[in-house]
Amino acid sequence: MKKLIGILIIMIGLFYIPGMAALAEEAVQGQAAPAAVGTVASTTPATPEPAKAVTQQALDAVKSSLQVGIDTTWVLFTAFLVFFMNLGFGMVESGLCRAKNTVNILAKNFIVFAISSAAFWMIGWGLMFGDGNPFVGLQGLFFVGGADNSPAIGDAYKGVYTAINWTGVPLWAKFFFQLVFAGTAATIVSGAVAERIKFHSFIFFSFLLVGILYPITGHWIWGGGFLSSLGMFDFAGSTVVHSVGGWAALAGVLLLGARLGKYRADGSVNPIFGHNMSTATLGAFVLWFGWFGFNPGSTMGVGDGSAIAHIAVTTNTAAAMAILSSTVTSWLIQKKPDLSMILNGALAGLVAITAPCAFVSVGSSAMIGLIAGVFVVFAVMMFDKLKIDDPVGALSVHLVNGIWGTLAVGLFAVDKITGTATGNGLFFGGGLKLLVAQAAGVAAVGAFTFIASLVFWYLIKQVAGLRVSREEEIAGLDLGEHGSKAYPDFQGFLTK
Amino acid sequence: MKKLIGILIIMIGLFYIPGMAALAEEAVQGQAAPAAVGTVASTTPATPEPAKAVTQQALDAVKSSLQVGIDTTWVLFTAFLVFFMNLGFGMVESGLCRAKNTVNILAKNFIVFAISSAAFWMIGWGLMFGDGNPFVGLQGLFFVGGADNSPAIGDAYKGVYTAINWTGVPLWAKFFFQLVFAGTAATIVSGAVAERIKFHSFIFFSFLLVGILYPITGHWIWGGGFLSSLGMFDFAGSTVVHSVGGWAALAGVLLLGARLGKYRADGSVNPIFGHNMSTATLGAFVLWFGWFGFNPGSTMGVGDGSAIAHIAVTTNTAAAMAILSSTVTSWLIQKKPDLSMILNGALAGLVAITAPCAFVSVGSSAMIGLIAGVFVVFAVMMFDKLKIDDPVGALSVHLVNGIWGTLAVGLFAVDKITGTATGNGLFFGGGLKLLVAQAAGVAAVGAFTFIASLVFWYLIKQVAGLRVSREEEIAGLDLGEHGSKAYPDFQGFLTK
Amino acid sequence: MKKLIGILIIMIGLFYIPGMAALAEEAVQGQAAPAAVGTVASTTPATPEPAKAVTQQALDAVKSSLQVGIDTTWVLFTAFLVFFMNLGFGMVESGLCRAKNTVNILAKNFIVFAISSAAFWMIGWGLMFGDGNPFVGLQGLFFVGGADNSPAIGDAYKGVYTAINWTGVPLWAKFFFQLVFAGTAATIVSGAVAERIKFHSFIFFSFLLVGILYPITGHWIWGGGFLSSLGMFDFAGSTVVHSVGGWAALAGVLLLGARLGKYRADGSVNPIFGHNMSTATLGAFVLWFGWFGFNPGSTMGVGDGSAIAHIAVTTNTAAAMAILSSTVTSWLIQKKPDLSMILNGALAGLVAITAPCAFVSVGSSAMIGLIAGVFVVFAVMMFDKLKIDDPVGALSVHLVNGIWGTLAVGLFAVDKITGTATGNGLFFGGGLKLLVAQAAGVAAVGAFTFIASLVFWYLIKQVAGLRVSREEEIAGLDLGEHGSKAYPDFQGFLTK
Amino acid sequence: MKLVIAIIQPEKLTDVKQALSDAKVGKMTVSNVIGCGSQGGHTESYRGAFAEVNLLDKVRFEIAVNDDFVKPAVDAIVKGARTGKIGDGKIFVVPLEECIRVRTGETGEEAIG
Amino acid sequence: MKLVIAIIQPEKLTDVKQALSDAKVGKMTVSNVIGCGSQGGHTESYRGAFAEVNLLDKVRFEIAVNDDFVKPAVDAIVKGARTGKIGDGKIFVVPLEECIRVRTGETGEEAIG
Amino acid sequence: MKLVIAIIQPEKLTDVKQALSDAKVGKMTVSNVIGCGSQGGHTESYRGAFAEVNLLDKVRFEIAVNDDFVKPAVDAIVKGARTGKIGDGKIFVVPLEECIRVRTGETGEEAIG
Ligand SMILES: Nc1ncnc2c1ncn2[C@@H]1O[C@H](COP(=O)(O)OP(=O)(O)O)[C@@H](O)[C@H]1O
Ligand SMILES: Nc1ncnc2c1ncn2[C@@H]1O[C@H](COP(=O)(O)OP(=O)(O)O)[C@@H](O)[C@H]1O
Ligand SMILES: Nc1ncnc2c1ncn2[C@@H]1O[C@H](COP(=O)(O)OP(=O)(O)O)[C@@H](O)[C@H]1O
Repeated sequence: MKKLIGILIIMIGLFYIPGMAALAEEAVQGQAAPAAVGTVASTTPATPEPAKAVTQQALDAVKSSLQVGIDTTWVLFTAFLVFFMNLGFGMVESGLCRAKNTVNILAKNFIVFAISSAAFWMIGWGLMFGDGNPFVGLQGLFFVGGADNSPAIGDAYKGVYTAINWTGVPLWAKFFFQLVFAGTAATIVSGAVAERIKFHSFIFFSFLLVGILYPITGHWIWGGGFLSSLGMFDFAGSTVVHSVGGWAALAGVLLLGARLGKYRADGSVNPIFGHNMSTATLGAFVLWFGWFGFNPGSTMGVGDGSAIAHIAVTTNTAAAMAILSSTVTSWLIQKKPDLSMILNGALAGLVAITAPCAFVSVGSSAMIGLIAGVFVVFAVMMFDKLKIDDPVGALSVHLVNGIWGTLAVGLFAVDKITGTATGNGLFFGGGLKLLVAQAAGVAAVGAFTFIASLVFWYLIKQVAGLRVSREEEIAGLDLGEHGSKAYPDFQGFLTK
Repeated sequence: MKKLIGILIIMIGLFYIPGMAALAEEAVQGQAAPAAVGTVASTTPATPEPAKAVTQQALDAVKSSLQVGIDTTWVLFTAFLVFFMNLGFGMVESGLCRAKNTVNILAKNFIVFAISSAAFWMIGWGLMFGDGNPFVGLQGLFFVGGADNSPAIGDAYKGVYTAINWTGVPLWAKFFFQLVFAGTAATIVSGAVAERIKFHSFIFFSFLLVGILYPITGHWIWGGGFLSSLGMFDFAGSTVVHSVGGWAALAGVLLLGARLGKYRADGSVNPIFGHNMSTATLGAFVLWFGWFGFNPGSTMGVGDGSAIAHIAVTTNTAAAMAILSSTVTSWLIQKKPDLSMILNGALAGLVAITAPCAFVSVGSSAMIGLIAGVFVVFAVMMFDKLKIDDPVGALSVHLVNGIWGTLAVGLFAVDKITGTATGNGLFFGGGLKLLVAQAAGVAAVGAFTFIASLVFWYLIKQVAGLRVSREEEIAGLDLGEHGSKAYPDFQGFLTK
Repeated sequence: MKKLIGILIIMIGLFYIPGMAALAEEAVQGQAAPAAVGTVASTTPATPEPAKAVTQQALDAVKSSLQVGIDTTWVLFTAFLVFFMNLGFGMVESGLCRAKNTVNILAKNFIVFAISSAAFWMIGWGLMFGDGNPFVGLQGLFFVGGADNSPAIGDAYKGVYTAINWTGVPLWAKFFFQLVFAGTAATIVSGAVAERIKFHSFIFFSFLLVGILYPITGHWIWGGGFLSSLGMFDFAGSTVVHSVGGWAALAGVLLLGARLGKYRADGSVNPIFGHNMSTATLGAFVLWFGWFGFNPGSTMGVGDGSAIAHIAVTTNTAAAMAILSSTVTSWLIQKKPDLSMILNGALAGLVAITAPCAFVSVGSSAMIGLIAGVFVVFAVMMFDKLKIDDPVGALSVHLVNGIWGTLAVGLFAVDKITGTATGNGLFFGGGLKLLVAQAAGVAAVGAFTFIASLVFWYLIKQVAGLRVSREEEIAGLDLGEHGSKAYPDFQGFLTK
Repeated sequence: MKLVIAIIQPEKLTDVKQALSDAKVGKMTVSNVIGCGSQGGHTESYRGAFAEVNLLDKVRFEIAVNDDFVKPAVDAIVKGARTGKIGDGKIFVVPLEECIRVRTGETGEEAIG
Repeated sequence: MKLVIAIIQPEKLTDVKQALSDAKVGKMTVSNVIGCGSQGGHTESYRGAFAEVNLLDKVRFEIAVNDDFVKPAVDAIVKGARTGKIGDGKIFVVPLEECIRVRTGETGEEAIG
Repeated sequence: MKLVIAIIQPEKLTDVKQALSDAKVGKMTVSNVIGCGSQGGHTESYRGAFAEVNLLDKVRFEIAVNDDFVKPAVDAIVKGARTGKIGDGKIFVVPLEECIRVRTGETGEEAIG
């Protein structure tokens, strides 16, 4: 019952506030209204007029209106792909855990995007993109309720979300695109703490992560905060999204401890096999697919197409190379190529190329991927040795390679390769300048997120508890937390 | 053998008619041909001419040609997403049923879109969108074979599908988009009648539903029929698609009766657990993903992007809130949060926001979703109590929340919030006018579809039988209807 | 160890060459740079100027720049869908095989796109699209490293990939779109050789197929080679992709022999049931979904939307009709409708419509699909009878229907139905001309690919071996090749 | 003491369990088996090929009882499992020499119940 | 009457069933088990960690026979299951005191077949 | 010779196996079963309806031993499986008349180990 009270408090808030929000929104919409012409009418050709010369302004108007349409299409399309990554995470994480905890992991991964949607709408977006100081947004905080006249851009923009006025799409398109990114950070945590965390404690943390922690560091880099002023570049979020999720997960794992049976009496690692490699592989494919939204979509516009095409290729190349290198590494170490390592390898390559995808050549993306695939295999074994028990490799994928990808910008960047003036990285004659800025970003975000997460996890532990009982863990969280099994028609191996 | 004869009759029809259709189509295409320039040539820049001023007409032509391209891209992209919902339905429905009926459910859900494609092409599209009277389309009935000069719109349109001339995309794009919607209605039925219906009887009904029933009520609302004249609004089909599927399913369930073992001797409900929560959850994610085609795509055009972005956010917000409220409701009632209820909650929110997504604010969408999530949990238990055995919650999701969503337009609508002049709903000072029109639509469509479905189901029962034998139901429909099992390599619990 | 050496050699190559490639690419990019404006700035409206008349050239520039954006969006979107087909293949193939070989099949299908990405980037693209002679590309061979000024088209194009200069999208978009097609050919092989091939031998062959074999025949048809000069048409690759995969698979299957236990002592076929019809069905849905990228995307541009809409409908209609006819055929032959045959039926229809989708009417597409669905059922049984053991029906789907689809162009084509001047097919008064060209293409590609594949498979057999040991095959390749099981928590039927 | 082993139709599990419980036999061990007897099999088909399956799904009970409970247990099983159709199953009675309760170390008749 | 219990290699199921049928033993109950004997195990690996697995997949037969069928049954099982390699399995013969056919209530030797 | 049958808690499998091995009993056959005894069940819930489940997951050992190994084997099982909580399980000892090694055809005491 106690845990329900917490849930209920959130729910009452949810029930209460939307009423006000509805009104608040009308104001916003009102402001934007002149631009909002009906879709129905939108393709009506103007009634034929007598042949008259067209002014440059008229042409620009046509161009920019079409451009907004194209860009919104692109932003929404790629946002949907990123949303779909929730399925990927759900399948990878549940597939790599045991059958007896499957309902629980699925439930966590299903509800987490709902939590994220609530938290980011209520407060997260405002903290991240609201005009404010270098550390946090202060205007338009609640319910995406600030003044805004998107899709106007540049000087024409008059609103409180200036940091994201570089993309000429409507406000809700911006919000939705950023929301699906915020949601990703939370799903990362889910996997690392799996098979032992209480359901409601995970929910509480997710709300805090997406509502508060993620937007704050996000503001530093994408919201016009101090790291962007410092010249740090993170194109699609190796740090903003992946490392943040990784640090938050690490804090949780440290407080939770390893799963029962993960270590033998002699301290050696007892492998706890994933229960469903079909769904795990499915999930990895879905994530790879979704990443074509994550990275190319982060342009938030189509432009002349060259940037998005370039990014699609760097993204894919890094993933492919990381698969090859993780396969070989695992083959050499384990004597046989381990599918779970290959899947992690793909994700490692994708995380690593997330920051640099728009700033490096295709050749460099291959290098970045190759290295990521090696890193992830060794990282998995290292965390195991350190008794940091991460059932699905979330830390090795998102934290380790989030850092690697962010630093890789400082090594491989080529100025303006798709238009952004990053300056060159170390390997292309740009010296250490960029690399240092990248490292500063890694350190600042890491320190803040890890410490703040530790505090939040600790508070939740005191209030609601973190870990299920020994009996529940043995019987499986599905029965304990949800009262039903994932595969009741099948005979399990009862010792699993 | 007997059932094969029925199938064969359909098939012979299929083999015979396409020949004629091929010709019929040439005519149509012929008419549209002048506009149909080759893709290959489509991006050729005009050969440089001496600098000459451009007329407004020339600009309009460029604009409208590009606009048609953008809009067609959008319509096809979203239609593909809606098509993909077939996977979602297949996985949710099979996952929530027993292992021994999995092949059967999968086969039903796989073939049903093929049946829909045939039925809607042959006759459904014409009945729905052909010019006719307020109750049914009468022109261009067969094989999408009427005169048409899409993408011309407004007064420029000269053809027999006037009701859908508001969108400036080619005829086949319109057809394909509407087809994937029609297909959805049929898949809804599949889940409710699962685990006991004969395979061929389901096929027959699906053909009738998509070929005849769905298009008739669809005509009333989207085909320029009497309900649209009445001022009823159903943006993406809470009623047109979801309630219709729900009513048709209800009629079938009533004639079929409950599954063996669903009720204990004392009348209490014996839970029949779903066999695969991984695939069920996968399915729910896919449906959520597909709904971003369903709702935003129903603009059938991109416009200035603001409407589609708004709809994406209302759609997602309703889903998220319904997840939260169904989780809490199920937690309170069952003591533990039930994943199957959470999944149903998401779908309930999505169904509920389908009608109002373009007509309400984001705040209102949150309210609509929150309520939908509560409704669905109580509805599941209510139907169970009434001995209306719906294995997957299709009635609670699509019928109950299809009605709720349609009525919600009458409560929460804000005039022209994305451009459509709906007038305001009850809660926004618009009085009862809109609500009454919505209720009239709910009642008219419900009465017609339920009664006509009863008649069709009854006829099928007389001719081909509805329910498999007791022995087959115990052994599973997989062996009985298809001769093979879904998971032959696994040891099942034999009592399931 | 020995096999690792082979892998390592490839890997060292991979590590070494990207460094050079990075530089090589800069050159390419440099050349294209003037066109590559930053995405960020791309939607900035020009600063207001005094009203001045606009020249035709300015209008053309606006139009073509927007068009490139739209087209690139379309090409990437559809390419992502085609990429996603990798998931579909992985699920269909693993689902139709036994549980004990699941990890192996998943690993093959996961790694194969990585291999393809490497091979097609390193050499395949150049062989296929580089300017050269009618048999093979000779310029810009390595790492997509040739001169290129895409998206310029027609006479404006100055580069070494002339054969694909008809589409006005950036080079990397062209490359990525073609890459996902190349990858498809390799996944086809995976299914046919499943449950007995050594993991590393499959990897070697995939590299050779995508790096060398596929591009050569691809050059003949899509790279400006002798078959295109002959007037052969293969819109989206019934031959280029599917037959090629099929021929390569056939060669492998012949060298491998049938799986243990596939034939009874009396020579009759012992059915080896697929272990997971849920994932197999999921895979078929994903492939159907992905085909909406495969076929409509092969326009590589949006044009006025009419071609892509038409192709979407022909594609879907063929799939739907093939499902219906394969269902009926299997129902008549096996007495009960076999889900695995229905799934194969859908894929057969899709493969068959791949070549003709843009050249035939919707009515004709229905005929093509109906016939494909019958063909596939008989083909499965025929190959079984011939002791050509293809666990998943890859030959029946891709080879048989790849041929059928290619020939169908010669029967059903209607000149310029979506803009391409194919001339009419036999049934539409065009005589035998087109049909003969199509048959020539089928024969030439088939002969080359089959023989070259036999040679490659044979060499691999000599060097690395093809088939796992009897013991490993009985215990399952999951343990033998990968050291872990796909579903360790479930009790299998040990005799499977 | 005897060990009563019974093979029954899967759908009769609940009925047999109820009948045993009515006969005051409340402890038992159950497992899934496949069995072949006079009951005919069925044909499965896949991709145009057919297989005769005559190892059918059954449920196996294993019940240790004191001698005076053998008859009640057997009768209860028969009561719960009989439909009169082929395939109803078999009951086997095997001598049981010793029984030990792990928790307490009790042995013999005490340990059984 | 005896209860013959046999543990064999899974891939020999069909052969043993055939051999039994040739010996006119047509009724049996089969289940999946895992077993450990002189046969060595194998190593499984996952994410860089290793596990020794020595409970290997086996199939278990349970066959009630009249006394004169014990030897034919045992011989048939040996015939069907023997490969000569370690892991071929074991056969156990346990006394069977009673056998009841659920369908008819027949007991003893009548009920067995 | 005896056939020792033991029903234990699943999570004790490894411990029991270790204890048996310490007692020099290295051959055994194991299977998954569900069992019902004095241990209470639990409630499962689904879509607003509830079910009492009292057939709980257990693991079953089947070990053929020579007479002098009966006590060591039983003691080892008790040692490995006992937690002192309800549900620890039972051990049954059944007479074993014959044992045959399939591979060699050896019988009796030789064949057991
Ligand atoms: N002699 C036997 N030994 C082992 N199991 C048997 C024996 N006879 C029957 N069974 C088991 O009982 C089940 C039912 O037997 P069956 O002969 O079909 O029924 P009935 O006795 O009603 O004719 C079989 O499937 C098998 O599992
Ligand atoms: N004493 C025993 N008790 C129970 N099961 C046994 C015994 N001995 C062997 N088995 C079963 O027989 C299987 C094969 O035994 P194993 O010793 O490997 O073969 P072999 O007798 O040919 O050396 C084992 O895996 C186990 O399941
Ligand atoms: N008389 C019996 N016959 C068959 N199996 C039994 C018997 N008694 C106990 N078992 C098995 O042993 C398991 C544990 O028994 P239980 O009575 O719960 O433990 P305890 O003996 O510690 O009270 C049961 O679940 C059941 O599988």
